[in-house]
Amino acid sequence: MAEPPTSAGSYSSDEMMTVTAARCLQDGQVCFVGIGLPSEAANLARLSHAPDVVLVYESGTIGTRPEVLPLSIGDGELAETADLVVGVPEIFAYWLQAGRIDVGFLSAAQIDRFGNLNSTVIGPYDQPDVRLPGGGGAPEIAANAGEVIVMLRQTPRSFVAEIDFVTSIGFGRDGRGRAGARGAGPTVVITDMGVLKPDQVSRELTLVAVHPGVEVDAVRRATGWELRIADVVEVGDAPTREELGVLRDLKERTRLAHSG
Amino acid sequence: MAEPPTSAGSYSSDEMMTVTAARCLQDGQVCFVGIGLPSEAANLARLSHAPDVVLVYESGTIGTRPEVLPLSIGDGELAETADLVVGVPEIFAYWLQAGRIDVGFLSAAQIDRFGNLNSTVIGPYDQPDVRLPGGGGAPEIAANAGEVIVMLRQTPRSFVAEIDFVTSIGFGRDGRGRAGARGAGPTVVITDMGVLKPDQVSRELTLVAVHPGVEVDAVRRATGWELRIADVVEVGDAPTREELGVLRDLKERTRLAHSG
Amino acid sequence: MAEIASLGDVIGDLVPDGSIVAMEGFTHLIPFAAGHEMIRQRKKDLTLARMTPDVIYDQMIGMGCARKLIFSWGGNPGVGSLHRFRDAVENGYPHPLEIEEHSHAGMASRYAAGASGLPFGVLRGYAGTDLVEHTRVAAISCPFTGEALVAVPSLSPDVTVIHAQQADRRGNVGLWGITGVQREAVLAATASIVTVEEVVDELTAQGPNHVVLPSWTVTAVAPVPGGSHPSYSMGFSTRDNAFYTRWDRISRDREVFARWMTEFVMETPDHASYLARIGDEDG
Amino acid sequence: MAEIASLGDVIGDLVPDGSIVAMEGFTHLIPFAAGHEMIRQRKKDLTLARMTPDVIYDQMIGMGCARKLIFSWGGNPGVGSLHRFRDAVENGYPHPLEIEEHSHAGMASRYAAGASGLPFGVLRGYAGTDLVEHTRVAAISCPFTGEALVAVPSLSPDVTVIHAQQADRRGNVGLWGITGVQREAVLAATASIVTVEEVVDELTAQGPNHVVLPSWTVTAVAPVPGGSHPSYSMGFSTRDNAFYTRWDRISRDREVFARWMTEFVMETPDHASYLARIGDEDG
Repeated sequence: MAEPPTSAGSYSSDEMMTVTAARCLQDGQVCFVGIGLPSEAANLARLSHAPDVVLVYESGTIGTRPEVLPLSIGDGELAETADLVVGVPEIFAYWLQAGRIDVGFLSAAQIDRFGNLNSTVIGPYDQPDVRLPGGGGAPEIAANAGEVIVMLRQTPRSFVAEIDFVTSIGFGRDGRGRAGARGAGPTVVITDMGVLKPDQVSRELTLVAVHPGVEVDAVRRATGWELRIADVVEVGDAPTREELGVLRDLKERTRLAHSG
Repeated sequence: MAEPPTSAGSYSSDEMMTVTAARCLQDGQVCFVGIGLPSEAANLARLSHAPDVVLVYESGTIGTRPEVLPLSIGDGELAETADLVVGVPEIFAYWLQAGRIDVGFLSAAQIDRFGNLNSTVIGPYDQPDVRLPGGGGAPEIAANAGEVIVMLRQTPRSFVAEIDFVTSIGFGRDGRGRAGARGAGPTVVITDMGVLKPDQVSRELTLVAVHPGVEVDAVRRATGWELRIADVVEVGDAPTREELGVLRDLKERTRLAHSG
Repeated sequence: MAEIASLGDVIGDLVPDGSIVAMEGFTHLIPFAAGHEMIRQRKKDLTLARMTPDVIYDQMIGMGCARKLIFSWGGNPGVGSLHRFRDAVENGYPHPLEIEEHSHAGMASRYAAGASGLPFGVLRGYAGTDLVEHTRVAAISCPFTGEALVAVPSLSPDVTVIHAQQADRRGNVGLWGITGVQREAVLAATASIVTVEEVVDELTAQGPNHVVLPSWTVTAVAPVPGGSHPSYSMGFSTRDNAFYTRWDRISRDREVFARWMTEFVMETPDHASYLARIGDEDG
Repeated sequence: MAEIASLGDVIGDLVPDGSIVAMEGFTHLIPFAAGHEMIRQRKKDLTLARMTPDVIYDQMIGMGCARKLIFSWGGNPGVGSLHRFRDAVENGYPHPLEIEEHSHAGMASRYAAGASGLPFGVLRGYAGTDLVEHTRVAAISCPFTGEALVAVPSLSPDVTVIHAQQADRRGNVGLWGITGVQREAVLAATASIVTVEEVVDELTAQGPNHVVLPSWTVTAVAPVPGGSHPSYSMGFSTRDNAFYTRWDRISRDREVFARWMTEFVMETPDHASYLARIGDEDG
């Protein structure tokens, strides 16, 4: 998955996304993780500054400590290294719905300015141009996790003014509310260009930081609406040597474990 | 618990009750069992004519084969010899409520002519003369088991015209219905004097058999209402030597296991 | 993360007077030591929830710890009545006891709803029973089929107390055998206390139905070997059936009861000395 | 009591055309062999229920077995799209596919309600999603607090098919590791089929989360070693991740797909010969 190094230096934009997300996790937090970048970020956090972060996967594995990254949500590695394994009805009822998850990670095909996510269809639901996989665990993660961290590469096709379908609620199409959902919703959106956070009042996603070497205008051009920019846009810290080392070791172990 | 032998011969009336109840169980039936005579009867059936009867106890033990009778619903013996052990919410939701139980055994302090049972209070609920233990699993066993076998010693104080409290439904105080309960309700009431069954039409309990040496008039006198008598009252078969042997061995094993 | 501390400190810190307390354990793993410690600390005005009050709540009710009881079966298993419970309900001694009574299925559904973060549970229950007029249930109908069912309110105690076989040094808890409604009662509660037979490096199932409660779902763990007596802990002890039979005589008379509680609980500083005195009596 | 029989006979007897079929297994223990046998027997008009359709339903949909799909996530895990599923939904090929879509939490609640003998389940779900306008959910309010929640209809398949590690000779089934929603799917169904890696004298847990299904809750058991390939069976096989990647290319093109299904499924008499051909290709 690693991309060629960017102008920003000897790390990929995916690595910058992953490191930025990992830094958002605090030690001891209970984290509902999906496959891909979220899994990389959560395990990077666990292997660096947050050794006691509790990783929960929707396959029913709680407190898992995989040596290598799972390729699927249900890899044996997750069960073998878990504090406990429970059934899927229980993971959603007793653990997610009950409010035991501090942080949920989500991605999607489309996001709008109020952090609503679409992973269901492009085009009309009954006559889709592209049928996407659908919500899976996302609608209830968005509703019931204490807060949600969104990880999504930023392009005009993914950051759109109007998403075709609300799979998972952010602050609602009009930004007016969470439709009764208990969690705080998306508190941060991490892209390959920077970091967006909802405005305290309007809830509209606002660019608060860019990754090293990324121009604010470039982020604006990669956004399908008139992007709101913070008065002060910070520049994120590049990945440290230690962060890159842990992440790359993890991915190399994973490559070796899953090759052949 | 064994009583002195009755005039009917060298077995006690409790033994006759237990043997009569055991004979009601067919091989392969799934049976929800309580402590005491029901547990003796169900295990006698399992150790004699119904080796594949499945015994379920409300403590969550399913398919148990105890070597000795449990003294409490949660004896370790039940867990050690079970096909599986589940939590209490599950035993009531996935197993009893789902309709997986063919036969439930119940007893009570009082029964009325329509097979409704009281195990809650004697006297008014808020100012009871005698506060009984209460329903426990009985209300849902009465409602959701395929059929219910009632075991209860017959006296004018236990067989009453009006029970003080309906803990578990039979056919309703007026005999008109089961209040939406799915199971067939009480199909047989086994006492220390004989066997009663609900009339096909009126649902009123009717004496269909007496134990050897018991007079119909004696049963009538032991009943707190004008007892309905079948046109032909059969005389139950006395326990066979084999039935008594299995039952007494079981109780002797139990005595030895729990003494000292 | 659960802290590992002494039973006395834990009960002192986490069980203020007036709390809604659930102490679960279905015949097996009943947390007697924790109940005795609440009696020693003279806890008052507790709302006690438990499917089967058993001897543990008979003792706490008789000693005046309870204002209210939430339960579904109040007997001495295999023996008969709970005399202190009956004396409170029938005669208001040592003081009146408010009761909220359910069926087992209803109680289990209430805890499961609490553990699931739902305000109510649904069941096929209470059909045709007079309980309906005396407890907290409501009719509910299926929005798809119109079928009539019963709803019960979720039960979320201030603190749930259980006894388990093992905890590891990080405070993860393991129990096995008959585990009743303990997992739901812990997950439904605001705080939870687990007394354990032993603290080990690694949790190891030594029987069927291994239930694990992660450290972060438990507030405090207190090592109390034999903490379930006269109940039992599969793999560590057997049920003291003789005690349950003896309790019928002890609890029948107010004075005999009071003397027994003084001798075996109030005058024993901790559970180890309680067990020592019980042992002397048995021997 | 479950009968132990051949997969071919069991699928022939218990899965008539038009059935509502649930084949569960959450990444782990997916009953591929049973799916292939349904394809070989040219089953038609099936309503296929499964939380994660995965490659198994992509194959069955592409081969025209399905009239309707009930699901919550329709992708190729870690790879991308299910192209046969997409072709059916986007282009009606090989014929139109009706879909009923839920969230994972909703599907799990539906199976759990079915297993519990309830007509509906309640959850905090579907909040603010457009799914509500396109699927079967209903608003329900708590009769005690008035809180607004969501109800989903119970899901009770005509037949549920799962793959497990073990059965004993009496037909009791044991599985462990990630067990997903299989227990609920079996207990919710009218009939159930379990393919197993091995038949043993005694069930023995060889991993966490041991789930046992008593023989009398299972209709038929069919021994099919390797029956979960390209999924895996903890303790017996590992996931064939390369196959899942390869499937993206195979399934993208209608002709390539048809040829692959002919060669590996239609022309192999049973699962053993399927595995042999897959092995040759891998080697």
